[in-house]
Amino acid sequence: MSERTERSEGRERMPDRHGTSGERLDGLSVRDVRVSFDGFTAVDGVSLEVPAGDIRFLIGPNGAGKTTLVDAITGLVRATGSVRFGAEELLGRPVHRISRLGIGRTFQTSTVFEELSVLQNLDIAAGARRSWATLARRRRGVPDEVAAALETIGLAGRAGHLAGTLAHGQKQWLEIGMLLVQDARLLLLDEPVAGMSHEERDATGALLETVSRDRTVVVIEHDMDFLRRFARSVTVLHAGRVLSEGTVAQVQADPRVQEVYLGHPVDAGSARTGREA
Amino acid sequence: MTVLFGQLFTGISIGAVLLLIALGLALTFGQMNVINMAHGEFIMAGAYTTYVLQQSITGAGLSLVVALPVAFVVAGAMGVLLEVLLIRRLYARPLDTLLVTWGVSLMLQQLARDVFGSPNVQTRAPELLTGNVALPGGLTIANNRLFILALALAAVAALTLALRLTPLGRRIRAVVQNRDLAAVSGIATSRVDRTTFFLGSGLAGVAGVALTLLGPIGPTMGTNLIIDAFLVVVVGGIGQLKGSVMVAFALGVLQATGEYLTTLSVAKVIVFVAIVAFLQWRPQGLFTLRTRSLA
Amino acid sequence: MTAVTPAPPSTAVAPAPAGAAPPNPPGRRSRLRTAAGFAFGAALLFAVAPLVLSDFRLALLAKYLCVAMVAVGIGIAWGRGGMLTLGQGVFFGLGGYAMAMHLKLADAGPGGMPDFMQLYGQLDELPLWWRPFASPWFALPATVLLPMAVAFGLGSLVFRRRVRGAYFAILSQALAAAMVILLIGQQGTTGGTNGLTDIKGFFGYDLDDPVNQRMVYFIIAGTLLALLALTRQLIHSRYGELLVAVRDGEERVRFLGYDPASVKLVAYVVAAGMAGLAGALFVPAVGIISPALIGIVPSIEFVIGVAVGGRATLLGPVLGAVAVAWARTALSERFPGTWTYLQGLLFVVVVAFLPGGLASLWALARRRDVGARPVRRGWLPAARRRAERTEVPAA
Amino acid sequence: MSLFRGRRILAGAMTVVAAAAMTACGSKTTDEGGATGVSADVSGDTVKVGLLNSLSGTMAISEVTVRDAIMLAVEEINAAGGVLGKKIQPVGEDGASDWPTFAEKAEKLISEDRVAAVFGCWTSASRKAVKPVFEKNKALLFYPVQYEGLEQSPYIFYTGATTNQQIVPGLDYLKAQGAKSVYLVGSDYVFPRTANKIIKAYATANGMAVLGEDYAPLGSTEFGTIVNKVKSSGADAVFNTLNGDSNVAFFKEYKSAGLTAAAMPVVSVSIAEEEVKSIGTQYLEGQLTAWNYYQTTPGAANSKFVAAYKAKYGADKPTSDPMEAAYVGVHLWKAMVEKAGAFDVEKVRSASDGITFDAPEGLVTVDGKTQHIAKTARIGKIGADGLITEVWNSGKPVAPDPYLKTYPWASGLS
Repeated sequence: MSERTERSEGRERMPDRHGTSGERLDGLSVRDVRVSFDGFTAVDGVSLEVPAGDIRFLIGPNGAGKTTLVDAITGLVRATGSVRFGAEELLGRPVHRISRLGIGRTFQTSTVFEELSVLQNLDIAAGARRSWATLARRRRGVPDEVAAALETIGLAGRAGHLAGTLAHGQKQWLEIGMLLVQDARLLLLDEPVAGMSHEERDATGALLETVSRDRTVVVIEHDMDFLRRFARSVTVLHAGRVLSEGTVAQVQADPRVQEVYLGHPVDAGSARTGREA
Repeated sequence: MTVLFGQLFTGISIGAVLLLIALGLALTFGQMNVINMAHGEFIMAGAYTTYVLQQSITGAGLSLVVALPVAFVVAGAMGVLLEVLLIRRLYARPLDTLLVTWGVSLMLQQLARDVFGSPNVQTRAPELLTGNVALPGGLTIANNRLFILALALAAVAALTLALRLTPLGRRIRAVVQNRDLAAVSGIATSRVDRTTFFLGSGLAGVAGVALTLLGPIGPTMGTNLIIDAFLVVVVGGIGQLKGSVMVAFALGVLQATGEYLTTLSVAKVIVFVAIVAFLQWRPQGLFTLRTRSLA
Repeated sequence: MTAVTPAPPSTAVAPAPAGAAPPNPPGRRSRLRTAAGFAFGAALLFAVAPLVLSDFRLALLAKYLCVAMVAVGIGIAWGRGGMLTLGQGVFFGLGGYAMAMHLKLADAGPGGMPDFMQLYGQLDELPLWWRPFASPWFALPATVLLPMAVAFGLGSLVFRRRVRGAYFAILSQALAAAMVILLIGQQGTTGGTNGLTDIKGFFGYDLDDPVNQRMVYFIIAGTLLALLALTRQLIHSRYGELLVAVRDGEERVRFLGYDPASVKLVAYVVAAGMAGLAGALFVPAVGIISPALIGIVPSIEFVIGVAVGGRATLLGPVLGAVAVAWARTALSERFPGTWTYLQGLLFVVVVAFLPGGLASLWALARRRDVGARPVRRGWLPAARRRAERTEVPAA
Repeated sequence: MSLFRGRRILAGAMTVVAAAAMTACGSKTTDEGGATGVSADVSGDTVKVGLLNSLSGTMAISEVTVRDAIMLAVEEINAAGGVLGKKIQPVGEDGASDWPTFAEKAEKLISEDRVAAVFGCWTSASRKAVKPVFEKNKALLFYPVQYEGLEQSPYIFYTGATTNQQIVPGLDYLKAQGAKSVYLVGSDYVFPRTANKIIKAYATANGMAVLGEDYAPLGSTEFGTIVNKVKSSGADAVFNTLNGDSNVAFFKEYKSAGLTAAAMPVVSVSIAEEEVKSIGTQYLEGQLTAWNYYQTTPGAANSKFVAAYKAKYGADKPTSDPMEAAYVGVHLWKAMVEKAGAFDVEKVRSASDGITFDAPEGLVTVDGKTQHIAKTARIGKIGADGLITEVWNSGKPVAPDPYLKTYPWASGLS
């Protein structure tokens, strides 16, 4: 306990930007992952490698298993196969343990704590390793990594506002900010720009590029324009399997992708309500 | 051996009672997420309906037959009134429905006391239902228990068919599964809510009629039943009739076995412990609608 | 992270660091208000109440304040942590029985047995599990630790399996029912339905003496204020913020690397401890503890007080509990025939139409700053609404 | 900073106050005569009495009718000029079927309303809860219900039967009818468990076999298993100490199982006319009860009581033993006060011995030593009309013996 206390207290004083510089950069390795619900196989033997520092986009039509795959990686649903981040096997661990290995995710609907302020949101995200003794005390001042994240996501001016009063885009950024202070080294973002304006999309893209300097990023996204501008690599899922993988250009040129995917160009809209959503 | 078969049937008949009182809740709680503590008082309303009808219809058999649909409508109407006046405002906060309806149940109990008097009232059962069927080996099966078992199963069957086959049932299921989508698809969700609540409360009324064959008819009769009914639905799994059915009979047989081997008090505790243990194993109940949702 | 250490109360008076004014934690004015509030409360409880109330009414107030202590705990577990616990009577009862067992043994004198055991149990000697309670060094800590231990046991099972919302509420209710049946069944050693009654002394002081009754009142009032101070610290600590986060988005907190089960467990255990303490102090104040105080109905009544007062505020539960208990007494004295209508109506109107409780009237009247919570219209945040509606997450 | 110090000082001050309160001259338990009673307020031309019954909650079923009977007695006495020239002013409180509430209301009646006596309580638990309150304040309670005995409080008058006036006669009757074995069924609380202990001791001494003993949680309405066990036991009779709602469910189950009063009679000690009415004669005809009073009990006093009760509350309202005992209690109190010539509790108590009253149940006499009353035991059979007719009585009033000291077989019980 005392050792932990020191570490966490020490972390708060660390001058580094997000408290992550200097730590190693890991890649994600998914091998033959399968998820089934009551006989329905949502993810059917997916294997993919995301190298360290990549911005990987996961695309695919509705029901392709994108979100379920992320659920499996983060421990929300049970899966077979193997998921490694760096040297650590993730499958079989509880959600919060996986999170503590440096895996962070966002959700399609923003899930910030609306009744808490922006600052409190970030402070909570930063504190998973805090000791109970620290938790029992009040927060005095702003931890450095929280201050840095506030800058990065551009919400420094709204630190004291209730998260529930933020605009939609700002909530998404706050979520990304929470991943930053959480010390996530792998960011799994589920439709981060859905419902955003053009300006907000650009800002989000820029944010992703900043973030990916010392992190690995996986994005589920339907927005093709956003994908073309910011993806470094793309994996296409279809019916629970990997259909195609490569750079944006390679994937776009793949006839199989055109067949199953481009035939359904307006997926993004209907995705909000279906099971996959 | 006779005793064992007798106990098995006792267990099944306890299960039938549990099922009957829980069936309405499986709709209002299971499908709508409303924790209606006044459900017990709707059962009471059904029982008092039988009593009132017997004041004018003298034939015990006839009055029972008439009471079933009348109690369904009476309790259902009370349910609709409750839905319109209060519960409609509370769909966003299901746990608060528990507190509000508890207040309502207090008032309904007092109302029963003022209208019908504090003491229990009596109803006459048709002679046929106070007898029993003798089986070989000295085993007897009480007719009223058989009647309740049949009634419970008929209610389940009717409800299942109604949900599966009628347009109303489809609408109810659509609203349960995705309220917003149902609304944009042109379903008047508030009317569906009201109808569901009518059905659920009406079933409580039917249960009340049946219970006059077994137990007391008085202002506090509902409070004794409500927790058992909720446990059945919780353990059965929300949104699933078949869960409630299986759990009602399982708990009935467990209780009867416990009662036989130990005492009634210990059996009750055994049932509670079993339920806690079961929820450890399946926190969402026996059957669950698997959905992917956050938080 | 999984270790469970409740907030040490000593930190309640830790000095604020100079400089670095954080945007959120209570500032000077709020601290002034708090100090003034505590002073006002203390003056009311310690000076005004004993002066204006008759012995009988003061004893009633003592009883209400015990209920208020339970309410403070429920405020933490339910208002802040989202766990609607309908079984607080169990913890209240454990504390009460532990205290009553000790006092009965003390009344009986060394080597003596409580009167009812000979009458109903025909026991020749004290049952084994009663014996430790002869010592105040065991019995007094047990009044708090026993409920906390039970809450810990149950909570660690239940929260880890993510039983929550209505499931948790109904399960805790079943617990209360089971506890009552168990107590009644063991009449020879627990007093059955009668419970433990006719308690004459409190650590050597004669409870029939009005002066001593007043002393009990002061102890209760002091304990309540101390619990409020502790709760205030808890709410404003990082843990308090985390608890609200768990309430509004348990899964999200899990993805941040916390174990929400432990977070909830702490609040649940603290609430149980408070209920136990309240039960223990209820015994000398009222002179009885019985299964009737433990079951489903009293457990719901505890919660109703909290709902009426304002579940997520610090003082709401206290005021609500006292108001409901007082209304119960006053209404039943004034309208013995019809008071249940009025009581039911009170619950319905407040919970349905004033979800923030009576405290929200106060807050509406004078818009408070951001730190405080349930002020806005709609009151329940969207995330919470989702959390309550969606009872079935994929396991 | 200074504010925090301020709070610390405040906390200190609170501690001091509390400590001062603790040491402030309260009497220790070892001191003699610490508390003194509150005397009744009899200054005006009325005297207040307290009525403490459950008007809400599960016990309201039974207790409301007791309240009615008390009110009838109060009105009769007032119409006849009151007590010592003062009209009785009843102060009613609702015990709400909750024992601590009973204690609270008792305290209120005594110390706020300063009543001269309190009439009420039904369950043993409520009596146990208020007993310390009456003893502390040296105030009087008249308790109207048959109970499990083993109690003798100087501040309670027990106007219902104790065990030797109800249970023992019931057993005597069964024995005389040739019953060789009994099955015991009761609710899970103090009265049935104590009663069954007495029954078992009696059975052992009288060569009767007890074939089984089952308890149902209070309010339980599921009797399939118990009736199953009773039936397969083949006992000659059932002794029933179930309470309230459970009786309804038990008798419905009993009949459905094909058990009859002729083949296996049930002797009940908690089923009076009111309960018969709520269960239905369909299920009860021919079953036995043990009480001291029935609506059909002969005598002018009873005819008058029944007529007055029906005139006031309705022709369809039956009278029953607890109601009668409550009614008698008020009249006995009046007689005691008038004999003592004062409302003072101690004077009333010392005047109580030997007071008689021509009650609906027959002549009753107060035993000053135990503060119980001598009553005639009566076994009745439930008829098709819902009334209970006497099939046996003890011939003369049975002297109360709450600790069963005069029964050798009961020596191990208390």
